[in-house]
Amino acid sequence: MSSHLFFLGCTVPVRGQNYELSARKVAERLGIKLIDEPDFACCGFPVRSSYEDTAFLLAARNLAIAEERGGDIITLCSSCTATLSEVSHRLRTDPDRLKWTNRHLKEIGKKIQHPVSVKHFARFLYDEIGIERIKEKVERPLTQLTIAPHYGCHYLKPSHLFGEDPEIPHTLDELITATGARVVEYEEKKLCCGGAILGIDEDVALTMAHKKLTSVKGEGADGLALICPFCAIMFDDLQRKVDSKFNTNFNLPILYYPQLLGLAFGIPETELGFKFNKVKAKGLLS
Amino acid sequence: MKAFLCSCGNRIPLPEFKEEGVEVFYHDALCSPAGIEFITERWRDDEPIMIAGCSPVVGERYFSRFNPIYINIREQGSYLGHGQEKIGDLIRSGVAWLKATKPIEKKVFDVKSTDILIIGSGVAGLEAARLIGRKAILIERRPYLGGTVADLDRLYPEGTPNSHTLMPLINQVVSGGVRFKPDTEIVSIQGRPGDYRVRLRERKGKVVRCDECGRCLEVCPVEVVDHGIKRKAIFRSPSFPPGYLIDFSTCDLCGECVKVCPGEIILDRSWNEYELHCGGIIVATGLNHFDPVQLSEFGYGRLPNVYTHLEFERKLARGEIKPEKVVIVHCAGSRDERYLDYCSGICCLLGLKEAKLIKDRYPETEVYLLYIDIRVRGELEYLYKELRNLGVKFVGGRPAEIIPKDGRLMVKVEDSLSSTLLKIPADAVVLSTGFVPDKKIFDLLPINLDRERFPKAYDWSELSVDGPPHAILFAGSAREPMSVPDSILDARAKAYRLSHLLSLPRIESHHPVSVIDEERCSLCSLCIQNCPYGALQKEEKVRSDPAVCMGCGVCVATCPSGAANLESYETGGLMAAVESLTKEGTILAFLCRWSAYPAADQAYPIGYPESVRIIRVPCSGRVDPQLILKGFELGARAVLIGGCYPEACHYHTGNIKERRRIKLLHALDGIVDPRRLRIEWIGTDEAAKFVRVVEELEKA
Amino acid sequence: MAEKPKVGLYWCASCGGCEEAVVDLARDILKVVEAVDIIFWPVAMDFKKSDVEAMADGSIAVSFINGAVRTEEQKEMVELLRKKSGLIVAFGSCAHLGGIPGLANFWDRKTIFERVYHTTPTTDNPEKVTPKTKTGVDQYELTLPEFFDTVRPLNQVIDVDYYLPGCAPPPDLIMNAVEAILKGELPPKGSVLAPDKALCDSCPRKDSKPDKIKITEIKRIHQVVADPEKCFLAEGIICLGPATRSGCGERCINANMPCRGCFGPTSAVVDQGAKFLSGLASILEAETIEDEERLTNSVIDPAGLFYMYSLPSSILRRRRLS
Amino acid sequence: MSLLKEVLSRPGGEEIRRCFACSTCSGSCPVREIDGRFNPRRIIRMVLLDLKEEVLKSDFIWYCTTCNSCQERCPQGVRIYNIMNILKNIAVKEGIIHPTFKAQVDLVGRMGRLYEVEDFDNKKRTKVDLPEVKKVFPEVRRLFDLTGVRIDE
Repeated sequence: MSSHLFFLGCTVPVRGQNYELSARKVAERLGIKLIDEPDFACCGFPVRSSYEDTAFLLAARNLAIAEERGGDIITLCSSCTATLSEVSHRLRTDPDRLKWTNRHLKEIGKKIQHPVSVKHFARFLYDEIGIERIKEKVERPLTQLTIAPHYGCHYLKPSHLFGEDPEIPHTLDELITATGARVVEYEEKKLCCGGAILGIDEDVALTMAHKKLTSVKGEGADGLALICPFCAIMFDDLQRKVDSKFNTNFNLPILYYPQLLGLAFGIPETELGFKFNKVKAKGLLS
Repeated sequence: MKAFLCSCGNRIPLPEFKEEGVEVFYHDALCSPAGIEFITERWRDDEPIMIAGCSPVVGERYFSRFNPIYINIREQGSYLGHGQEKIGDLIRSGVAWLKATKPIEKKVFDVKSTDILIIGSGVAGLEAARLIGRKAILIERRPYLGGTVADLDRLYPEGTPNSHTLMPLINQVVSGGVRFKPDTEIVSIQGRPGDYRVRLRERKGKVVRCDECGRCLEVCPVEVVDHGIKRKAIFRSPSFPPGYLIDFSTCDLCGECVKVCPGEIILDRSWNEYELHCGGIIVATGLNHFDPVQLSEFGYGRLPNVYTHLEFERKLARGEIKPEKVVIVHCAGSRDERYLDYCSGICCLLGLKEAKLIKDRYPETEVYLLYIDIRVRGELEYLYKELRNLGVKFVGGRPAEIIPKDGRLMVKVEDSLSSTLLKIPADAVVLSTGFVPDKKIFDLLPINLDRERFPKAYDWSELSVDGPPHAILFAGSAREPMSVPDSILDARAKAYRLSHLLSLPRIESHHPVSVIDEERCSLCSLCIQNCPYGALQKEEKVRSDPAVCMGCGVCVATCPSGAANLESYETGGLMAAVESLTKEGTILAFLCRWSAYPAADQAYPIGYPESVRIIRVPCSGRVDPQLILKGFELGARAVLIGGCYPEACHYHTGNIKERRRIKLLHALDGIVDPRRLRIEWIGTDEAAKFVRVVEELEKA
Repeated sequence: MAEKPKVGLYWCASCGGCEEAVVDLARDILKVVEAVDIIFWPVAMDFKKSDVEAMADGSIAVSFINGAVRTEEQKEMVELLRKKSGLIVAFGSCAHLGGIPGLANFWDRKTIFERVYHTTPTTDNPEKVTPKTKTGVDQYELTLPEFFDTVRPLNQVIDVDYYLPGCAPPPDLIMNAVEAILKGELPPKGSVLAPDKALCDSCPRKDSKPDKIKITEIKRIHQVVADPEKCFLAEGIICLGPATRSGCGERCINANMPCRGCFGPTSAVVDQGAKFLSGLASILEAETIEDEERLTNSVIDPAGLFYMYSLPSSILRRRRLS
Repeated sequence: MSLLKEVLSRPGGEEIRRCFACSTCSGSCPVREIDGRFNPRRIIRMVLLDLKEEVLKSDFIWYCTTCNSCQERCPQGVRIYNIMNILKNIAVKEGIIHPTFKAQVDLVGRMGRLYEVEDFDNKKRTKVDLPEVKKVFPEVRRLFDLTGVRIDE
């Protein structure tokens, strides 16, 4: 098995330390060795809308670094996952684009020969560790909890890269079930968080978040489990803002899946970064 | 060897022509009764002859039975004002060709069996069997007759109960002496028109004697859902034979039914295999329903109350559902790159029919019909209008998704016409799914149907009228999705065609076909997939079946070892023609007889350079690159291949194959100048295009 | 003891592999030597041109000539041998078809000299010296045979009786030919002394060939690990087997290399390259015209590939040089 | 160049002409559900009709959340998500860029990150036993230069 390089992206190290902390803890419990790579920079996603080629090279640069280190990439952020996966796929299937890329990468002393594979942490857990092995490690099943899964968009789409039907996603559902928690179905399960247009039109973005939160709350969920820092910003960081705009009081804890899993593993909540969660999850933890 | 030169009423200045070993005859009107008599008197059966005179486009009407080599010295000579020298060259090329050719063999296939096998007992198969009567052998995969129609409630557009059509058909078939074999499948088919050997297998198990007491039904433990309707593995026949029947695909052979049956039941899932001899085959296997489970955003198979149209119709008829609000979704799977990239043709009408069935039974039920385009033709438009008047809500859009909500379904769709997003709550969603062909039968037929689609008539040879007659014909929805009336009409045509064909003692044809020299063939097989008719088959040797070959010659141009040839268009003959026509500066044009050649025929009022020399080929795909390179070697300024437009090739894809050859020739970088070797699509009436192209080549 | 038939062997423009092929007869060569008298074989024994000139016309029973004709000297020698020999056998691909040296016909003498004597990176020739047929050195005149503009197979220079194909001809075909000549059981003049079916007929992989071959992507032999059991074409690797005469013993195929056509076409084919091109074009499987373009363009150096051994004997016109 | 031609010439834009306006995309779009001005079907139709000004100058091309629902469901394989990106790229090329995107580009260009990492952040990380992260990546800046993208300081 090749080594796993840990790709944090831009948002996680600054605004998703709870995600990072809990993921590292959970990985440790499961015996997954995540290697830090300080040279990984932005995946390219934020530039894609404006300068596709530049964004492509940004992604390629990260892939080149991983190739040089001889590892594959494990990501936390779903946008990073999709961006890096798309670029890796294109480089594997389009020799012209590969040539073009290498021509540019040469200028920064880098090169791609065999684009590395990229996997989201949650998909890695599902595919490589497996639900059964995860269940074996559960020490404190969260049977009291009812959790709504939020997959987000880039974890599932483009689906040809990930192989999971985005119309009936199931991996996160199963991962949550493995912790002993009950999964709740809700109408807006597939709805996007709106994060990508937060800076374009906050009203629309918050309306989307509101819709999601309403739907989740309506099914009586104790919390929402997710796997992308962008989505967390929308639902956790901005929940107060949603509340004030729509005159609601959701008070819905938003948990990164590794936090949930960490709890089930019996890891103390202090080690799982719960203090960084904006909506306090006190009620859940007792 | 004989050459007939015609002056066309002294409109063609015939040169004095002599050639060793060739008898030359002059005439001034070979197409007159006297002229035809003139040839007949001098023509020995099957002897190759040359006729020089008018264009074969004209001449073929009179001289087809002689199968001559035509040399056109009128439209390509005197009409253009081109001189004696060119006319002389043309005649010389014809004679050189004649010398290199062999007589066309006359093909005779004895009709060894006049029985007609009909595969499938839907309305098309039944109608064909009804007309053919005692000569018909009707096989059916299921244990009862009727095909798809037996599963339906009503027929569109009038909403007639299916029994109106099915019962009289079955009555006449059964009483008319048709041999009917239920629970039977095809294993293999071999042979040719008038003489097919078909291996069949028949299920050994069956209900031998049934009193219709129904006791078996009570004890059968196996429950099956058959297109939305629950039944047991043993069930009451919806058509014929009557009584109770066993569905062996689900029966678990527990034997409970045998214990209670006062009659006789044999429980045996195994097959009895045997051979059958017949002269012709009608494929009436109908259609398969596209399985919409794949369309996961529509939730079929996952959400309750999402049905296919067939399931819905059956449940509605039996009163199992009484919805207050129904959404009918068109193009479920059809016109979708991911699934069926074609229009299934009849599903619009099926969707409309379902709407009508609902409105007939429950006028208060609210019906939404979601469509991309409504495709109904002819007078059936009235149904569409009637449904609008009945208050069906037509929404111009395809749903984004169907999700469960508040115990019902919710269909999310944008009506593109009003740009409104609708979220329609519904008790039932009906998917008007598309249809897929029964590919299994394609693989068993000795013809090439190398695709996932229905075998439209023009996809292979059924429509061709210039080749040998075909005796494997598709009828009804096996050919393309068809309504019941259309299926019946189609079946009639096919039944009459085959009955007539097999009423002859033998089938004769004398058109040129491909011949494989078995001594030379290395079994490299490159030719096989090029034949759109499946005439080439590899067993011990590669053989071309003269009863199937249409004579395009694509295999001949393909064969890398020179083992394939086409009667009267042998490589030797064409090469000889190239050699006698090509000089320094010649524009050599190989023109397809169906399009570019007739186009050139009409170009004389415009006129074109005398350097243009035309060789007529059956298909542009017959043009062997050796002929092209030979032309260049002999000093041709340019070579033109004229073919039919893509999709319009008389032999399906001969022109495309040729285009690929030309592309590879162009890729011989610096050796073949792309400006001097062109392949052009020239339609039958595009004389002006032909002239433009040759003039460009003249300047190239 | 009756006089043994006289046999000559000569080498024109070729690599020497054909001479090697004679040696490859191994023990069988003793049989040959026993049956015939080798009176001319410059590569192995010391003969002079004058020895041949001294012979009576037609006194050599058979001359085996390998290599294409590229220079004036070769032309003179083969013409001389023609005069002195009863039978001429073109031995090997180069004499038969032009062979690998024949690929030079994509260029002409001027271009070749320019490249070889002036522009190759390792050439240091500031005075731009190129070979001349006559060079004056002091009072002497040195001569070189003329280097022709065009490489020709043997039958474009002299009348050839038989052809032994192959690069190089395999020992069994050579022995068959020798035995046939000794017994006087020869096929019609002009025959190629090998089976007249294409290689697929005897290919050890023929059972793996599907009835319908479709190529959606052309692969080159260095890009893939070719399945040692499977028909090359079925794998998308270009193999000239369908357009090439059999009889070679499938040496390349057994070494997991596709056929490159050294045995030339069957007797029913005029132009091996054109025929292979045609066959290949018809098994390309492209859905769209772009696909078709991509596929046809993905054949690297098609002229050099399809005509690797047969360019001088093909009907392909020479590259037009600007 | 015409807008349609430009879209067709870019990877992901080739299939735009397959659109038969079935509205699967607009029914699937979460933004369109909230603000009807953003409608992928309409935008695609407008591109097909080559309404360059109307498309590029409209606010709504910036509204795509890149959720990809439309593209996954499109029955004709039109790559709507890619097309929306192409349109934004073309707009940028024409000198029209949304300030938010501009700010993101400048940040990533300068730092190699979407969020500036201060010493404070790294301290905060070490406090909870997380490794420090790099603050600036000059290589990224170089890639911007190589592709001719100007960064405002």
